[in-house]
Amino acid sequence: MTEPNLSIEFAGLTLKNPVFTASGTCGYIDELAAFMDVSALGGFTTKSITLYPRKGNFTPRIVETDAGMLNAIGLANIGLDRFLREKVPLIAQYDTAVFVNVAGRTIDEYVAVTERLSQEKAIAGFELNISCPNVKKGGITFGTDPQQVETITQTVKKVAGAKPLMVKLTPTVTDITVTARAAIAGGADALSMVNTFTAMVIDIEARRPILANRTGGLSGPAIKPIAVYLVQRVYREVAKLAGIPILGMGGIRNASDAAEFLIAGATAVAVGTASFIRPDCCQSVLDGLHDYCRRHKIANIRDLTGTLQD
Amino acid sequence: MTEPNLSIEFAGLTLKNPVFTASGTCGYIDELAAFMDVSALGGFTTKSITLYPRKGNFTPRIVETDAGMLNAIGLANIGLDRFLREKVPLIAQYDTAVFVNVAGRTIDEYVAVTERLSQEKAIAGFELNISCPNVKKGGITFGTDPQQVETITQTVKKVAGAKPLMVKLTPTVTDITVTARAAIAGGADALSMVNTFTAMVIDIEARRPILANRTGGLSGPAIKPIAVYLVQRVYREVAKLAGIPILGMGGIRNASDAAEFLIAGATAVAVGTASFIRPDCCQSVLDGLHDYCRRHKIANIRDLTGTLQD
Amino acid sequence: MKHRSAQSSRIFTAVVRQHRIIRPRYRLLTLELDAKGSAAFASVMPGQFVEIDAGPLSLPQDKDIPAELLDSAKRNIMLRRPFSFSAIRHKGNKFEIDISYHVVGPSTVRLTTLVPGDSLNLIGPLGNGFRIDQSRPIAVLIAGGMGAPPIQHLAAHLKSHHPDMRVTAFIGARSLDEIPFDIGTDPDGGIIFPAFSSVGVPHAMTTDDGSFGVKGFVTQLVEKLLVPGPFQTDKAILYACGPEPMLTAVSRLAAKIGVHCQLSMERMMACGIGLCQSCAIKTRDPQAEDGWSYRLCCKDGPVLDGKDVIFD
Amino acid sequence: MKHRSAQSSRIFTAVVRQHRIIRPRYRLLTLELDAKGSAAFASVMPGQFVEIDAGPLSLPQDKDIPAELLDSAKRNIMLRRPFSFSAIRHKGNKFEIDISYHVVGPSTVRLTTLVPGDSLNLIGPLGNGFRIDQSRPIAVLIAGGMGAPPIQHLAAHLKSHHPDMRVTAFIGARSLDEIPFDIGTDPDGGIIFPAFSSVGVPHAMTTDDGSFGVKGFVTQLVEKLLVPGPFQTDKAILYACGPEPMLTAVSRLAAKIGVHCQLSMERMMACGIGLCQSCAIKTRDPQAEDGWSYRLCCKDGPVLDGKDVIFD
Ligand SMILES: Cc1cc2nc3c(=O)[nH]c(=O)nc-3n(C[C@H](O)[C@H](O)[C@H](O)COP(=O)(O)OP(=O)(O)OC[C@H]3O[C@@H](n4cnc5c(N)ncnc54)[C@H](O)[C@@H]3O)c2cc1C
Ligand SMILES: Cc1cc2nc3c(=O)[nH]c(=O)nc-3n(C[C@H](O)[C@H](O)[C@H](O)COP(=O)(O)OP(=O)(O)OC[C@H]3O[C@@H](n4cnc5c(N)ncnc54)[C@H](O)[C@@H]3O)c2cc1C
Ligand SMILES: Cc1cc2nc3c(=O)[nH]c(=O)nc-3n(C[C@H](O)[C@H](O)[C@H](O)COP(=O)(O)O)c2cc1C
Ligand SMILES: Cc1cc2nc3c(=O)[nH]c(=O)nc-3n(C[C@H](O)[C@H](O)[C@H](O)COP(=O)(O)O)c2cc1C
Ligand code: FES
Ligand code: FES
Repeated sequence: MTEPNLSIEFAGLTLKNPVFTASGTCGYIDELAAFMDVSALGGFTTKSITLYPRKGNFTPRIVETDAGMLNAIGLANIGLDRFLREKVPLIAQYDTAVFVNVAGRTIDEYVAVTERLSQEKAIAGFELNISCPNVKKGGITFGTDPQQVETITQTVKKVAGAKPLMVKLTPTVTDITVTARAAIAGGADALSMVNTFTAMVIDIEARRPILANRTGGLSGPAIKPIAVYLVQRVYREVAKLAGIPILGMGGIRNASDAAEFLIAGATAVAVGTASFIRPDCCQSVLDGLHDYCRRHKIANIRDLTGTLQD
Repeated sequence: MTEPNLSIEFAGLTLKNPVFTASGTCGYIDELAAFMDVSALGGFTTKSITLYPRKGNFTPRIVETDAGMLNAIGLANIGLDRFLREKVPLIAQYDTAVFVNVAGRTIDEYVAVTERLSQEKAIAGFELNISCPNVKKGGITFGTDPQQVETITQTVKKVAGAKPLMVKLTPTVTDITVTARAAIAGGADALSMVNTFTAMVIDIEARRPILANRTGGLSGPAIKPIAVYLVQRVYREVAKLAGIPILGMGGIRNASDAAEFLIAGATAVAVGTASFIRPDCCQSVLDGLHDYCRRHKIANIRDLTGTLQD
Repeated sequence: MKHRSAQSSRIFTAVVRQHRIIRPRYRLLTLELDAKGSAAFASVMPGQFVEIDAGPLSLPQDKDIPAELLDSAKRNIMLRRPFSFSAIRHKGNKFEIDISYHVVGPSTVRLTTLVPGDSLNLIGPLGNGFRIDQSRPIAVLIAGGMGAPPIQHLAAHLKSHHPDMRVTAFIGARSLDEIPFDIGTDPDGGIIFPAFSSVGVPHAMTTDDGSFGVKGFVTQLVEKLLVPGPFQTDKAILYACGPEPMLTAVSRLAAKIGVHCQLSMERMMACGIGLCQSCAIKTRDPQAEDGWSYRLCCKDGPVLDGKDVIFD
Repeated sequence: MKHRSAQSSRIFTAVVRQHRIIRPRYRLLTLELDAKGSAAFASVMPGQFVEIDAGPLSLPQDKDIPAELLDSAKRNIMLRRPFSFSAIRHKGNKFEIDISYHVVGPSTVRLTTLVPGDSLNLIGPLGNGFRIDQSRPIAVLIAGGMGAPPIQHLAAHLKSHHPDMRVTAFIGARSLDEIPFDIGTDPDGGIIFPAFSSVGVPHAMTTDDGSFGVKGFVTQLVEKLLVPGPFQTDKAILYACGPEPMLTAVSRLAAKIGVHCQLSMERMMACGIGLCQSCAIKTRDPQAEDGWSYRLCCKDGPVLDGKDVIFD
C-alpha cells in the first residue's frame, strides 16, 4: 500500500494533517517548539489573545483531579499589541496553520483583535473563544445563549477578511446542537469543541476551594467520552449537512483517542492537557494516526471522518 | 471530645447518618447485604422501579473510561408488582431509610408507582428519576425542561402521601439552578444530584460505539469535580434559602470525597460506582466521616453542610 | 430486632507466589489466599471466578507492552476484572489458586508486572460454577481460547471427586501462539498438555490455522469424534467455556446430537456481584410473556444450562 | 525554508540506583540518567528541577501509606511533578542525581514503591537555578523544610566551583521528624549534617519546636547571627529555598540589612515548561502600568531575585 495521505481540507484551507494543538495549552508557539517540531503539525491554536494584556487569575490556577485537571488561568495573555510585535514574527517561522484564539469582554474587543490580525499573513485563521469558564465577563456567557452566539459570530466574521473563523463551543448547555446551529447561522467556517466543564475541588481541611478563582475548567481524559458524544451528535445533526468541519478535542492523549474523534465526525483533532505530560504528544498522535490508516487501509484520512456505524 | 453525632435531618426524616447508596448501583437491597451491614447506612436508594417490568438494553451495557464508566442498563427492573411481592418484605428487614427510585415513560406511570408504594411502611420516601440518559422516553427528557420538572414533581407529590419526595437532577443543562427551582416549586422535599452525563466510547477497530445502546451515562471519579461544583451552586443559589436538603453524588469513593460534597452544601451523600469496586465502600465512607468530624471537632455532622468559605 | 448482615468474608488479599510466562501474551499467576480468602474458597467449584483489582499495579515500560495495546492499556483502571481459576491447591491450611490470563488490555497489562511477594485484592469466589451431573458420567470438556482455565480446573475436579466418570477434553485455540498451557511430550514422544495428562484426562487440540493439533474449530473435532461413535447420549454431557461463537456452536451441537450441555459465559462486568446489571444474558423463560428474560452472568452464571441460553 | 525545531533532548529515562528512607516520610532517591539525560544535564545549576511522571508507578498497600494520605494519595495521577536535586555526580560518562522527597500525596506515595532497577520518565533540567554572584563572595544559604535539596546542591556547587567564597548554611525544619538529611556527628561528638560537612560548609539548624538544633524559625537565627556581626553587606548574598512564609521573611530580612537575595520559589505546576501559565508569581515590573506583572515559576524561576518578588 502507498503511504496514507494525512492531509485534510479544513474551512477552505488544505492542512498537512488533522493534528492541532488546543488553545491555551501550548503557549504562543515557541514554548512548544523546544520540545517538538511544530512545523509537523496540521494546525496550531494560540493561547487566547485579548485586545489588552491580561494578567490572569491569582494562584493556585490549577488543580489535578482524577484523569483530569481544573484550570483557571483567566486568559492571561500579552494582549494584541505585544502579540503582534513579539509573537507574530515567531509564528511566521513555522510551517503550520496558526489559528489565533480570540477572546474579549465585549463584542467590540473580539472585533478589534480579529480585524487587526486579519491582515497578518502568518495567521491562517481564528478561533472564537466564547466558552471560557474562567473569566467574569465574556467567555462562557456569550457561549450559552444561541442568539449571542449568532450575533458575535456574524459580527466577527465580517472583519475576519478571507481568513476562516472557527467557533469554540462550550459543552455546558442543555442542547449543543442549538449553539452549533447558531454559530453556523452566524457564518462560522468551522466548529471547535469542546471547551472545559466548569468544576470545583474543595480543600476539606481548610474548607475552601483549591483554586483562587474558586472554580475552574475540567479538561483531560476524564471528559473524553462526553466530548466524543457531543462531537458525534453535532456532526450527525448539524455539521455534516451544513458541510462545516469540526475540530474535536477533550482528553486526547494518543492516536486511538484521536481516531475516536475522527470517527465520531471531527475533521481534525486538538491535543490540550496531554501536552503537559508529554510535550511531544502531538507528534506521537500523528505517528499513530499514520499507523492506524495503514493498518485499516485508509488511503486518505479525511475519509475516516464520520464513519461511525449505526 | 464526645463522639461526633452523625445523624441528620433529611426531608423531614431523622437519619442515623448522611451516607446513602446511589440508585442503580446497589440493587434492591439484598445484593449489597452480602457485603456490608446495610442497616449501618443512613439511607438506601433502590434501583429505578417502573410500573411494568423492563428488561433493559442489549449488552454491552457498560464500558470503562478513565476514572469512570459508562452505563446503559436501560432501567432494567422487575416492575412494581414483583417489587412489592419480592423486595418490599426484604427491605422491611433492614434498619435504614429506603428511598424508592421511581421512573416511567409517562407521568401516569410515575404516579401509579408512587401512589401504590406510598402505603408501604417499609419505604421511607421516593426519588424521582427524571434524569436517566439511557431510555428513549421519559428519563432525561423530563429532566431538562423546567416546566416539565415542575409539573411532574407536583403531580407525583400529590400521591406520595406523607413520604418525602426527592427529585434527581440531570447535570446536562445550561443552568441547573433553573431545574432545581422548578423541582422545589413543584414541591420537592429534597434534591438529589447529580445523575450521569451522556457520553460515548467508540471501538476504533470496528468503528462502532461499544455500548449496544450507543450512548451511556458517565459516572465515577471523573465527574466528581463537576458534581461538587453543581451541588455548591445549587446550595448557594437555591437550596439553602429554600431550606431543601441535597443528596450529593458523583464519583464519591472515600470520606474525603464525601466531605467535599457536604462542605459544598449537601446534607447527605450517595456512593454509586465505587461500590462496584469495593462493595463495602459505604461503610468506609461512614467510618472516615466519623474520623473527619473527630479530627475537626465537629460535634454534629449536619453543621458541616455548606461550610465552604468564600 | 432488625436484621444485621455479616461483614463479607469474600473481600480478601492474596500474595503472588509464582508468575510464569507461558507464551508471549499468556501468563500463569499463582496466588496464595489469606485466611479469609481460604475460608471462602473451601467449597469452590470450577467455573466460579474472582474479581481482581489491578488498579494499584504499576504500568510496565513501553517496551514491555504489546505494541497494539500501547494506547489502550495505558488508560487508568477503575473497575475490577473477572478471572476464573485453572487450578486450586491446598497449601497447609490455605489455598493456592492458579490464574491463567491473556494480556489484552489495561488490567492484564498491569498484571504482568507482578512479582512473587506482591499483593492483590480479590473478591470471590463468585457466581455459579459447573454443576456436576452425576447421572451423566460421560463428561466431554470443551475449551476455546481463554475458556481453557475453568475447563482445566474442571478436569482435575472430576478426576478427583468423580473417579468413575469418563472424562475427555477438547481444546481449541486460534494458533500455537495462543495456547494458554504448557506443552509437553508423553513417553512415546506424543505431544500432550500436562495440565490434562497429569490428572489422566485424554485430550485433543485444534487450532484455527492448523499451526498445532488438528486444523479447524474445536467443535468440529468434537462433532467428528462424538457423533458417529458408540455413545450413549443420555449418559453424556458437554461442559464448555470459550468465546461466544464457540459456545453457540456447542449449544447447536448439543441440541443436534441430543446431549445436555453447560456453558460458562462471559460478559463485560462492572461489579461481578449482582449490583449493576451490566452482565445480562438472554435466556429462555417460560414465565415471561415473550418467553425470555435476562439472567446475570455474574450471579446466575457464569455457567448456565445450554438449553436456557438464547444466542441471537 | 521554514524553521524546523530540533526534537527535545530533555525528555528522557532514568534508572533507580538507590532508594533510602531517611525519616518515615522523607526519602532519598538516586537516579542514573540515560545518555540523553546526561547530555542535557551537562551544565545544570542548583535550583533547576525535573518533572517526574509517577503515573505508571504502583500504589503501595494501604499499610504502607501514611494514614492521613489514604484517601488523597489513591487518586489517579495525570500530571508530572517538579523535584529539584540535592546532589549530582558524574558516574562514568553519565550523571547520577539525588532527589530528596517528602511523602505528601499521590505522586510521592507512588515514588515510595521504587526499587533499584526501576525506570522513571523525566523532563529536565528545567527552569533557572541560582545565579552565582561572583562579586558577593559571602554566601549565606538558607533552607526551610523541603527547600533543603537545592540548597544542599548549591553548597556543594559553591565549594567546588568557587572555593574562595565564604559559604554558610542555615537549615530550618518544623521538627526533628522533618529533617530531610542524614544526621551525623563530628569528631568532637557535635551533631552535623554530612550533606554540608562533607563539602566543608559550616551549618546551623533550627526546628520550630526545638526538638533539634536551635528552637525557632531559621530566619530568626540568620538574623541573630548575621546582623550584629562584622559583615560587609555589599559582599554578601542570601540564597534561600523553602516555604513561602520563610521566603517572605528572608526577603524582608534582606531588605532590612541591605543585602541581595535569591529565592527559589514554588507553585503548583501543570507542565513545568511554560505551556500552561499555571505557575504565576507576582513580581515587580517598572514597565507595567501598575508596577507589577506575573512571571512563570517554571520558566523565569524557580529562582528569582528577591527584590523582584512581591509577597502579598
Ligand atoms: C467469568 C469470567 C471469567 C474469566 N476468566 C478469565 C481467565 O481465566 N483468564 C483470562 O485471561 N480472562 C478471563 N476472563 C476475561 C477477562 O475478564 C478479561 O480478559 C479482562 O477483563 C481483560 O481486562 P483488561 O483490562 O486487560 O482488558 P479490557 O479493557 O477489559 O478489554 C478486554 C477486551 O474487551 C474489549 N474492549 C474493551 N474496551 C474496548 C474499547 N474501548 N474498544 C474496543 N474493544 C474494547 C477488547 O476487545 C479487549 O480484548 C474472564 C471473564 C469472565 C466474565
Ligand atoms: C521547583 C520545585 C522544586 C521542588 N523540589 C522538591 C524536592 O526536591 N523534594 C520534594 O519533596 N518536593 C519538591 N517540590 C514539591 C513537589 O513538587 C510536591 O511535593 C509534589 O508535587 C507532591 O506531589 P504529590 O502528588 O505527592 O502531592 P500533591 O497532590 O501534588 O499535593 C502536594 C501538596 O499540595 C496540596 N494539595 C494538593 N491538592 C490538594 C487538595 N485537593 N486538597 C488540599 N491540599 C491539596 C497538599 O497540601 C499537598 O501537600 C518542588 C516543587 C517545585 C515547584
Ligand atoms: C491550562 C489550560 C488553559 C486553557 N486556555 C484556553 C484558552 O486560553 N482559550 C481556549 O479557548 N481554551 C483554553 N483551554 C481549553 C483547551 O483548549 C481545550 O478546549 C480543553 O482543555 C479540552 O481539551 P484537553 O482535554 O485535551 O485539554 C485551556 C485548557 C487548559 C488545560
Ligand atoms: C450501573 C449504573 C446504574 C444506574 N442506574 C440508575 C437508575 O436506575 N436510576 C437512577 O436514578 N440513577 C442510576 N444511576 C446513576 C447513579 O445513581 C448516580 O447518580 C451516578 O452514577 C453518579 O454517582 P457515582 O459517580 O457515585 O456512580 C446508575 C449508575 C450506574 C453506574
Ligand atoms: S457484573 Fe454487575 S450485575 Fe453482573
Ligand atoms: S507550570 Fe506550566 S507554565 Fe509553568
